Amino acid sequence: MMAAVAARELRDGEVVFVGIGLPNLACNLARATHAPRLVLIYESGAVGAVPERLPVSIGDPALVTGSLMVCGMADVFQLFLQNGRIEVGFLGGAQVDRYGNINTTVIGRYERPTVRLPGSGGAAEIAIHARRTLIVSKLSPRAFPERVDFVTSPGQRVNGRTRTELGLPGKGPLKVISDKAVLEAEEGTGEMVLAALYPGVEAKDVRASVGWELRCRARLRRVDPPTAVELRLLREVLDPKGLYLKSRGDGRTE
Amino acid sequence: MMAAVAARELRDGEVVFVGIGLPNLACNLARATHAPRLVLIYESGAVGAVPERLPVSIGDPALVTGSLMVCGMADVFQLFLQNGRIEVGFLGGAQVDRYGNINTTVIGRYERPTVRLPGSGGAAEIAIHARRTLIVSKLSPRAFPERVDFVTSPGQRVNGRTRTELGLPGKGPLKVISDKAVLEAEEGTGEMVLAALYPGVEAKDVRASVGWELRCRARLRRVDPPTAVELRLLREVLDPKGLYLKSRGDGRTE
Amino acid sequence: MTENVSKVLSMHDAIARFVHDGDTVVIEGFTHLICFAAGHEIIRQRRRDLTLARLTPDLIYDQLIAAGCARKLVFSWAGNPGVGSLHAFRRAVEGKAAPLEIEEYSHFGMVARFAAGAARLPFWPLRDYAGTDLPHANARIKTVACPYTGEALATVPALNPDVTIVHAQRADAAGNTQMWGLIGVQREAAFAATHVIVVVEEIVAESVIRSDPNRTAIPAMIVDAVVLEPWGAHPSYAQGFYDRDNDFYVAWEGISRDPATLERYLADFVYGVPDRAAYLAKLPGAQGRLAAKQRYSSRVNYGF
Amino acid sequence: MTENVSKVLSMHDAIARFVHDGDTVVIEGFTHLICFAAGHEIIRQRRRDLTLARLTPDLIYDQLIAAGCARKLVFSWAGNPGVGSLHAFRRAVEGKAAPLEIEEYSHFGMVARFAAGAARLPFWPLRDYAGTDLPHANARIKTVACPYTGEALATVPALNPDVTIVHAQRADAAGNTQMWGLIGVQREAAFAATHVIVVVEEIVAESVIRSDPNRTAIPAMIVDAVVLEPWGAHPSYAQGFYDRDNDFYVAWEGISRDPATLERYLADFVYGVPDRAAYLAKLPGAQGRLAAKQRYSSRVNYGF
Repeated sequence: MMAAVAARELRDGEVVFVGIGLPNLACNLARATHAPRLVLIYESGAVGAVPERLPVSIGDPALVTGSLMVCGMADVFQLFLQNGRIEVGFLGGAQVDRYGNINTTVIGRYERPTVRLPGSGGAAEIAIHARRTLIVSKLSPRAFPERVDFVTSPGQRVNGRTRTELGLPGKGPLKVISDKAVLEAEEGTGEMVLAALYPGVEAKDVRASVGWELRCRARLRRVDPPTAVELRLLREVLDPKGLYLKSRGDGRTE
Repeated sequence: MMAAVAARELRDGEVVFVGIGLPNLACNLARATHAPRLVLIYESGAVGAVPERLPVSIGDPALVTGSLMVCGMADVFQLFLQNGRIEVGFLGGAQVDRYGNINTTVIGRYERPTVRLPGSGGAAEIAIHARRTLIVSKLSPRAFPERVDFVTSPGQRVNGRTRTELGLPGKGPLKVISDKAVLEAEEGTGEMVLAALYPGVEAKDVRASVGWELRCRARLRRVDPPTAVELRLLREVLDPKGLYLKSRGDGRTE
Repeated sequence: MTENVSKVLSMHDAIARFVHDGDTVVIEGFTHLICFAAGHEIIRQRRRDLTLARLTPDLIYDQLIAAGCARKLVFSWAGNPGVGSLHAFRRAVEGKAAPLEIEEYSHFGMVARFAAGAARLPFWPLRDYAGTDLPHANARIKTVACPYTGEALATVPALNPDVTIVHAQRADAAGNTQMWGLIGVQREAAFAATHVIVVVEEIVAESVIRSDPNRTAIPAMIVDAVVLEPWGAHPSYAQGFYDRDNDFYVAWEGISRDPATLERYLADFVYGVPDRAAYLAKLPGAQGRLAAKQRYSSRVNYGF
Repeated sequence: MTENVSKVLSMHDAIARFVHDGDTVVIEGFTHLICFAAGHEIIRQRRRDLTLARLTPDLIYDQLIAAGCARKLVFSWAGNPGVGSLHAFRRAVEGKAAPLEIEEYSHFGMVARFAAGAARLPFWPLRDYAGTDLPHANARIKTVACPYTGEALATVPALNPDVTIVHAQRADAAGNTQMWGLIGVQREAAFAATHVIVVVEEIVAESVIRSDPNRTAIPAMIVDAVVLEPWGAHPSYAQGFYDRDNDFYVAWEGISRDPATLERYLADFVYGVPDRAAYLAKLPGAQGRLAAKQRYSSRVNYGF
């Protein structure tokens, strides 16, 4: 479901900075349906990959063989990301807060964390430079606190300062695609608000899974369930082994 | 003669940033005699070239075919020159002054020159970063003024400031290899002084061809004439058409 | 997966659509892959007030200057490689012809300007210019203090052309471009530009590009037009296709020295021909004389 | 023309000569071409107090940390790609094992540190870190004011390792090195280092290198030692030679979770073997399972 909803967010011909897991699946689903001309770029330097197998890491050799271009990482970050060529970036993380700030660094104090997470990788740069980002993450009060323990990737507002005030080029996280609903960044406040519910989910279920007083859009949308085509592609073609369809889908960076 | 003297300045295995004309000839002569392991780098990005014909420009395709490496010019200047990998650089110019400052930019005022010369190309960077440079130029009062009209490539002292004071990494021009004699930068003062005379040349001839009060080393050396081997290689093998043996040899940069 | 839409245009249409009066135009290529065909089309379409930028103006910018297309020149070495002067340039700068504004750097400075433009940074730091008179001649060469060591480093401002024209050996119809031999600053100049025109010796199937992705220098996503123009770099050259026409570079000394002779050259070989094919038809024997011999690379395996 | 002197050494001798206690050591390679063989030899030779730097510590640095070789880690993403955690690293940082000093950046920050080191500049500017907590966690992330626009840009300091170890597909005996597939920051890391060890799948004739000079990533002049070590990157991979051993990456979760199991792994596969050949002998079937299929690049012509 998350993969199908994420796929629908992508427009044909867009340049997407993609990671492994659900984002990769979503991109391939989009390519197989409405966006055949999507251009996938991996932080590892592969551009226009056509993997013959489901890549298990963003450095998978299958992303290189038959790709359109392979470049060094200085080029990935300077000539593509900082250059402003990336239209969509996918992000995920252990914690996502009210303003879409993401923490993939530590749970607890940085100096002596209770849980040490992998860190930024390229997430900070994607959050700063991609023209827009989509956060893909399952809802839970622990995963969606009022405030993250550490801001690895800036969202719509950090310590009260907007992206414009911070001088961040990209629009930041416009949507959170979760397992229950879609949240959207509210114009002006930049606060993540409930925008659309998945079939069979009620607003209260979503509120109960978020660590802050979640507000709702005036008119709540209902997300269409995955079509038969989407389901067949996902289950039979794109991820027959179910490698990612049950994953947390935040394997964004290597 | 100039080519032979320049060739003798090169040690086996050195990395030389070389231009077209006499410097190129000198390097090939050195490789054919005492320095077979000389590594030639051209500003155009060719490393370890083995040209099948005498290159007419530093961008000659013959410098690419069969070379060890071809890189972009950002690499040439950042990874090789600024990185400090170049041991010897050749320079030439319309004007060379008392301290080895070189002008390849303008004769007269910059805003309204009487003669507009090509400009720096990579000369300024070679003069600044090569561990040592060799100036190859024919002597004449006009070509060797007390002070150049424009400092394109800094020598041992600019407006009284030493290279150390200016923060220049390389040792700068240690020798001027001319058509009559070899001048050397005097330790301490950095002034170019007469160090060695070619066969049949007297100190007064050299003084008469230099625009400042040329001083002499306490003990003047005599340069050995080109050996039969050197002459044969130059005339029959390296430059049979005499393309460069009569040139000004300041085609250093493209 | 690809932008498999064709961006193939004729040279006429590519220049007409992407090069406008007053633009900052870059035709790069260091000795190698200099797109004379594009320069000639710009002259034919009588563009005016252009700011022309490249490291070595070479004969192509000397021709654009002579044709009155240029208002300003940004450069680092203005000569005829291995021959002598660019006389149209010299006449303008020495006050013997219509004036030309100049902005001058060293090669490293120009390379750094393109690098900053390609990375979309406002400046680039380099260890350069101390002791030279270039900063006195060009106020845009400044310094910055290192936040760690405190030392002063030189800086140059980013260069972001309105359009960069890159000549290359091959590309697919969408603009995924591969080049080899001397590559100069072609990649940086392309990534720094608002619009990119790629001119190639041959348009190949996407599968050829995909067989060697590390060879791809410019991705389709930054390319606006792909022009097929065999021999489009003559008298410059294309490694593996044709040699440099050194005789013409030598001849330019005589042609450019006298304004009338230069005018006649432009009348015959630029204004007087509709396109590159007609230009080549006026050079009988050139292709036979300059065609490249075969020296193929060894292959590599991309399998897993 | 070349430095045609051979620099070929055994892995044992290369590590013994160029890696010393207290050194800053970089074994780079982004997923691809990670030289596990060199890491294992460093463990066998019991180097201590090393500062280990790379973007993704990966299993190889988790092993070096577990073996007690590391004093400090400089990194930007410390996880087991697609699997989970690096448990030796986590135990050290979470206070459950001998402490490990860390210096943390994002990928772009680490890339920029190597770029500055390779260009021998003291810093590199980048548009990054605004709004993130990384500068609070790492005081070496600073800002500089653009001399042209006045805007504040982030900076990172140069990283210049004592030794960088690069794994590649092929090199000649002098060290002219060619690689393809994902190249990460291997070139920058090599040019930034005082000493460079190149480890290759095959040593080829100089003529192979010369047949495709644009493919050369690292020139002999910056290389100190060339080590021939087929399968030296396993369980990482070498495009065109062997696939990544994803099963082992998955297995590492179990191995590294329990210190005793990890110790046993090191005893069996690192301390327990004299060299790479013996290591491979303990992995029957791996080579057959992972050997690469053939997908050759199209050739290009370098003639003129």
